[in-house]
Amino acid sequence: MILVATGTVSVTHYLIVGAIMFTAGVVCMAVKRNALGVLMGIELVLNGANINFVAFGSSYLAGEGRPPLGLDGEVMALFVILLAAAEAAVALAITLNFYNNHGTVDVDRADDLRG
Amino acid sequence: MEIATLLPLLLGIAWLVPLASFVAILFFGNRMGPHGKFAANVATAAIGSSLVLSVVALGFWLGHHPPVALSHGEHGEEHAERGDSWLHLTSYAEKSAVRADVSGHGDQEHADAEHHGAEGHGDGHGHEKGLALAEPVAYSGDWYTLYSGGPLRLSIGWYIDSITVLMFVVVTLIATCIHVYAAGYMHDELHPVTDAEVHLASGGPLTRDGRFHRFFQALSLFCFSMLGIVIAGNLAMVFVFWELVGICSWFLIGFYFERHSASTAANKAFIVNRVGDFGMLIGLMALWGGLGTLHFGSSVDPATSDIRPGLFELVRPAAHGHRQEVPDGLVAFAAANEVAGLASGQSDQQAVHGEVAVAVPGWREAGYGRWLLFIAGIGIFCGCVGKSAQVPLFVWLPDAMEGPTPVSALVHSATMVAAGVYLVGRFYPVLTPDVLLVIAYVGGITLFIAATIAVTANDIKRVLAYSTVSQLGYMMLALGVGGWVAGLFHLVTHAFFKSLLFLCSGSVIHACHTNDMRKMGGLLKVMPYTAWTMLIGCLAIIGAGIPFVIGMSGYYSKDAILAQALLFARLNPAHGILYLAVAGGAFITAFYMFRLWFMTFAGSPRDHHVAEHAHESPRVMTVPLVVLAVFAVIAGWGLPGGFGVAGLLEQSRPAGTAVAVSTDAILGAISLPAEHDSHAGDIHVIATLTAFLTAAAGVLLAAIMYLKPLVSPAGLARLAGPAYTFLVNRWYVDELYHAVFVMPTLRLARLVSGIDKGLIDGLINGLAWAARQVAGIDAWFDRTVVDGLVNAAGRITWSTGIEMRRLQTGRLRQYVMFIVVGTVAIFVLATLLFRTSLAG
Amino acid sequence: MAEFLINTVGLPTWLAWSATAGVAAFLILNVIAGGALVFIWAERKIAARIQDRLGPTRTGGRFGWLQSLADGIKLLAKEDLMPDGADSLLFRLAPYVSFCASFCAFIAMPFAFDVVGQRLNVGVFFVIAVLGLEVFGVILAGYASASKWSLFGAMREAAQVVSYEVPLGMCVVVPVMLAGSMDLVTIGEKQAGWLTNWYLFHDPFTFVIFWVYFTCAVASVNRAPFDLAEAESELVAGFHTEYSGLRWSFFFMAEYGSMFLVSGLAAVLFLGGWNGPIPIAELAGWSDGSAVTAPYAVRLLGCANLLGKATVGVLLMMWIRWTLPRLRIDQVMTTCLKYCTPIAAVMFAGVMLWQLFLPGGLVPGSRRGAIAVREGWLEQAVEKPEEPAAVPADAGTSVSQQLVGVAE
Amino acid sequence: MNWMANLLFLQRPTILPVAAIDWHASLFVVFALVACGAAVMVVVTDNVVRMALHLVLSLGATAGLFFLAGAEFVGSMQLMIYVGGTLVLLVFGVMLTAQTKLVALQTPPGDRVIAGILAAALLAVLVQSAVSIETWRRPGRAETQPPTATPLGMALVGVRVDSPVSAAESQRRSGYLLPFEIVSVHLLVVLVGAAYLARAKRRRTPRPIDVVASADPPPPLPSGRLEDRETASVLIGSGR
Repeated sequence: MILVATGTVSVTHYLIVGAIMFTAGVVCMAVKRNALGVLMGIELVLNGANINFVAFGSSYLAGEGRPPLGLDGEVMALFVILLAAAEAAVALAITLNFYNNHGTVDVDRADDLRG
Repeated sequence: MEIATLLPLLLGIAWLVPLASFVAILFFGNRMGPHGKFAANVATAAIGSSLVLSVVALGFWLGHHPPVALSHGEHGEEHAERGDSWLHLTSYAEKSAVRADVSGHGDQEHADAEHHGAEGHGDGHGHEKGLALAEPVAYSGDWYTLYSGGPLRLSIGWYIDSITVLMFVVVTLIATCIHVYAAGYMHDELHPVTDAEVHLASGGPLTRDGRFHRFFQALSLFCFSMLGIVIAGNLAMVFVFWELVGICSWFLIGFYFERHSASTAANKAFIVNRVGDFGMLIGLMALWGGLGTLHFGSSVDPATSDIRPGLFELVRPAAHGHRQEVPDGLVAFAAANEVAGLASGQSDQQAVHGEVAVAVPGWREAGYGRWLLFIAGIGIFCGCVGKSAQVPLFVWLPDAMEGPTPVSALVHSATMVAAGVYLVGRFYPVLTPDVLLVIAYVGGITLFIAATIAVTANDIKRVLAYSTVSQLGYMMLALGVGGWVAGLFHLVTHAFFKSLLFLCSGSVIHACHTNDMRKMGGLLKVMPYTAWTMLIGCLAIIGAGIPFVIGMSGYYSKDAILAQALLFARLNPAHGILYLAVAGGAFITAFYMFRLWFMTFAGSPRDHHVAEHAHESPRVMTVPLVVLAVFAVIAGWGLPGGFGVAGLLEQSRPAGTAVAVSTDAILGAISLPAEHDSHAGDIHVIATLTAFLTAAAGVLLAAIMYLKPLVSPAGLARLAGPAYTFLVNRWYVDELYHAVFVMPTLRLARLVSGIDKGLIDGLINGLAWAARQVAGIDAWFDRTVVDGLVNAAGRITWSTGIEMRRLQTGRLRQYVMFIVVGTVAIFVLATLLFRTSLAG
Repeated sequence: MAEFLINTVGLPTWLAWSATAGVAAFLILNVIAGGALVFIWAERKIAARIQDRLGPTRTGGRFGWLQSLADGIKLLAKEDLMPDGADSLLFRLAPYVSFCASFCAFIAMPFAFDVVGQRLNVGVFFVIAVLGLEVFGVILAGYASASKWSLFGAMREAAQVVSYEVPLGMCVVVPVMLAGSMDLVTIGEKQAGWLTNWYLFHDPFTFVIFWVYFTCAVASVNRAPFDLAEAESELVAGFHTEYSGLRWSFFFMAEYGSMFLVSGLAAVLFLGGWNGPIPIAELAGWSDGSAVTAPYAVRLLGCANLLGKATVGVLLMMWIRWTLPRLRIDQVMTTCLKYCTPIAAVMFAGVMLWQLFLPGGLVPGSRRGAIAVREGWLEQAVEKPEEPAAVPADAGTSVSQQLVGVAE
Repeated sequence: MNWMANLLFLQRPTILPVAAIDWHASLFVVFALVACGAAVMVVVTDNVVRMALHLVLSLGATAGLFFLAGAEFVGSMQLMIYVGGTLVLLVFGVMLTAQTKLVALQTPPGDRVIAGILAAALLAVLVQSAVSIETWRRPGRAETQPPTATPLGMALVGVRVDSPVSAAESQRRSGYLLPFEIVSVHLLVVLVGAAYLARAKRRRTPRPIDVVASADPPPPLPSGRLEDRETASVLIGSGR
């Protein structure tokens, strides 16, 4: 609400949001036993990163002068999204395969290669 | 198309077609029909097409250069008409020159044009000197230059004159007949063959796959090489194809290589030929070193497009009326020391060349280089001795009969052995009179020895082989005594009837499955075609005919040879023996040929087992017999206007050999007669009569001994005693060679191998032993020290790995936590310890 | 209108804006709801005619034109059942997700020059994207209502929609490329004039791709013959088997809403949007075709135009539904991956080349589209290095105002 | 007449002065709260399907943030690809593998605690570094920026038209054509690979490794196909 009062959004705010999402994603990866949960964690992490990119890229948020990244930020964000899609597809395929072979999606069971 | 370009094209294709069929059969032979049956068709088609092409070429040749009427008239008239007849020739030469001039597109034709032009002019000079000389019409040129550096140049080229065209026709014609014949003769090879003459260790006979297609593959290659020799434009090319022919004959003689006799025969033929080729190489080197060219005719240097005179031009320069002389190159070569003397202290090359050029005539007078030319000639002749089985290298030919009969017919009677004679004929202008004398003697000795051996031989093919040798001797002798046309004429006719004879014998062997004449007899009724055609062959080879009227082909050629020999003997009485050799040879020839025929066909069967097996050969074999028989009869005839073999040959008589020359050569004074003089009435008559009588006597003797046995051969043999055994053992030539050459070689080899085994092997073994000791030490070091280190490293790695694997729990979430810990740690370290903030 | 409220009525600005937004939302909502009523009725009549029946005849006098309304009331009155074992939260949530998605999509949908909830300069993709959200509702419904039929329906829906978004996107890109902008309004304006200016008739490739688009659109709103999500004959009623009453009607509205939406999108992208086949307004001299100065009548005309075209599209869908049999799932996939996608790709390339070699099109004097825009940007980027790039003509409005739209 | 039309037609107003309420800030707060809240919900929920739902919310809100930051194209792409594509895939996978005992896999509380501590540390580090830079804390100038969609598109095909430069320089700057191509090829490869990995294998008997891996006897192995009967049974199980 302070923000609403002062009415100025800065890059930092975005960064903080990104940080929270990032952390949430990491925790998600670390906690979930369901492989798909891990995947969702990854998505969260990527989005956290994306927010930072966009924030640095937006000339709207930047103070006086050019935004640090300019258009590059958005392009990066775009590529991240695309690659995230690819990653999701492959990861899902792997998960299904794992499910077909082991009858579970519990990542703790996926330790055939443990030392 | 211009003849100057047309002829090389036609003959070149005719030359290459067999190569194509060879390659085709080489790669796809066994896939051609069942058991490669159609390889025969391929090869035959190839050689047949070459035949067609050659005939076409001959037609073109006759169209452009109609031959000259040879005048067999009186001496006087002949002298009277000689001039204008030669004017004829000259005019032809000039015409050809003009033609070639007109045809001047492309360097090569141009070169021809220049060449002929030059000859034409030189010829003009000849007229003024009153020494009217015929110009042979010849086209020469190069297809492809292999190597050219400085004065030296190697190339694939052609030298085409009437002999070339004629030989093409003859070779391809005979080869075609023999291909057809062989298709029938070799049909056993279509199926697995049981070779009774090979005894395996297991005792039983050998059974092997048929080699039908391989046979025709070798035949095609042979045709290609033979035609290559004929068309060759320079000595190097001749030599290459010379060796190729040798290889083919090796293949073909050793066709039944499982038989010990066959393989040894093949090797013998090859090795003996190498001996001759060694001499040939010497000759080549002499020419190459001295003259820097091996081309027969003048040619154009592609690099600097100037005309380079060929051997013929060099040895018999047109400028000097084609009188034979030692070329400058050889003179300078021989006078190397003098040249060095001139060159010493001189820096300017041009000047040296000038002085040498000035000095050369003097040296030539002084006789420099005559030996070189002599050696060159002798060397080349050595090659011919080997190839056409002259004394002392004739021993391989009879053994070569181990090959299949068509091979004997084609390779070892009609064509390959003829190559030697052909080369002598081709190389004739360069041969000095004393070389010719040597040739004549070699020929004479050969023909006599071979004939005598043939008398006692019982193997039908060997008889023919020895007769071949002696006929070749005839040719050589003819060439040697100056009968250029006579020699080559006999070459052509002999090619026909000898191939005919061989094919007949082949068909006999095919019928009787044996070579031994003593087992034959009375085959006349069983196989009439073979018998009659063979009779024609015999008549042809003994030169039968109605004197002065008409005769078989042999009649003409043999008469010519006799006449020439007689003339020679008259001019230089010292060498009269040559004539006796010829005459005696004719007698013996007649004797053994008819001995052969009578023993084979006449009388009653001696061996019933053979007789009842005997049968007439299939059509595919008899038809070639008939064809060849026809040619054996008519080959010698000449149509009015000289349309005949002799006329054709006359066309390309080497320039300047038509006149009598008398020199005092290295071997004493010789006077070579002009061949035309041998047509003089008296000589002609005497020669003809001699030939007829000797032949008749021979036939008669054979008849009384073998047809109506008034005189028993055995008794005669007992009477002759040692002479007979001497002949039966073939003059002990093989034994002689074995003692003189083979044994010493073997002994030397044994000695060398002894040294090798004892000394060198000992040395090497010692070294090896030492090396092994060192290696032992090495190995110990390796095992203990190096391996120790490596194993230690391995063990350490292993144990660490064992420890580390505990870390890899395979729990994904743990890994994530590790990552987080790492990140945080880095941040904290960076910010706190190093007092910097990673974030900007 | 905001000014009107601010100046004359004197409301505080934020209130004025909220009010304006509310009005806009209300209008759009009514368009959908009313549309849905009409269409449901129309569908029943059309189905009846195609099946040689009469369909509803009684309710509301003739033609049974009040039938849908009556049904609506009945649905409101119905009890909302929820199977036990269902995931109650998701079960409740699902219909609203669907409905909101198809409703939000209308925000960027222009009805005339500037009769548009919120003009976005990525309008096309916004619409497609938001429409893509609708599938979530379906999936959640399928999962939540603990029935294998529903789950099957949901799965099929998911597979189908996800795969059909690919060719759909390709088809949509074509007009974007021609117009050089993703702003629907710009795209519409570029087709002003006679019907030869419609992108449908721009070149043969666009003509083909229009039909591809239509197919994919039908599939992405899973209407027959692509309605595997609710295949009465196989799965009882697919993903809404367990639904009843109001929630069920929300699904229905969402479906008709999105049908209308894709038809409208087709109209804007290919059929000249609010520009009639004959530029009556320009001919009559009411407007010079430019957005700002035109009287409202012209805008009304435009709205009528667009609604008409969209309606035609919807009717066409109905016709298809009652004509063609349903496809099997594998056939659906085949249609998408083996036919639509490659054709779309090829046509895309074709249009590109056409633009390259015949920028003027076959009809002389027509628009130059993307090339003009690109050149504009280029010279602005190169020639005036110092001052920051100015907003080009067809750029969107202030971000803060876009947010009004996004917020609804 | 006029006012009727006025009612009927939404007048598009000109740029508005910064009003009493700053829409941007307030909307940012809304979206940020939704995004973060949903993200946290994703972490704390155990039910996979609900996680997916929250994820959708979170990502949608992120898209909103992108809009706020003026990246409309990225925003709509986020909606289209992420929400419309990727997440649908995820949910798809969730449903394929949804068995009662898999839907909610309990995590040992110990892990949760450790993860929480680590998360706190990480968050602290990130926030600290976000706040530490002064220039980032400066308020953004709330002026409209040119729409970035077209420049983005052109940058992707190799022409940079943003941040004006001299003609010569604009020749040199090559944009993102190459990365664009690489990404597209990469996507293709991924598609093929995924299709290969996920294709249905019908192995009826569990491999020994499975028996080892799972204490309880493995369930009948379903395959990835829709029409498969096992899948049906599994899915029924998911409901109950």
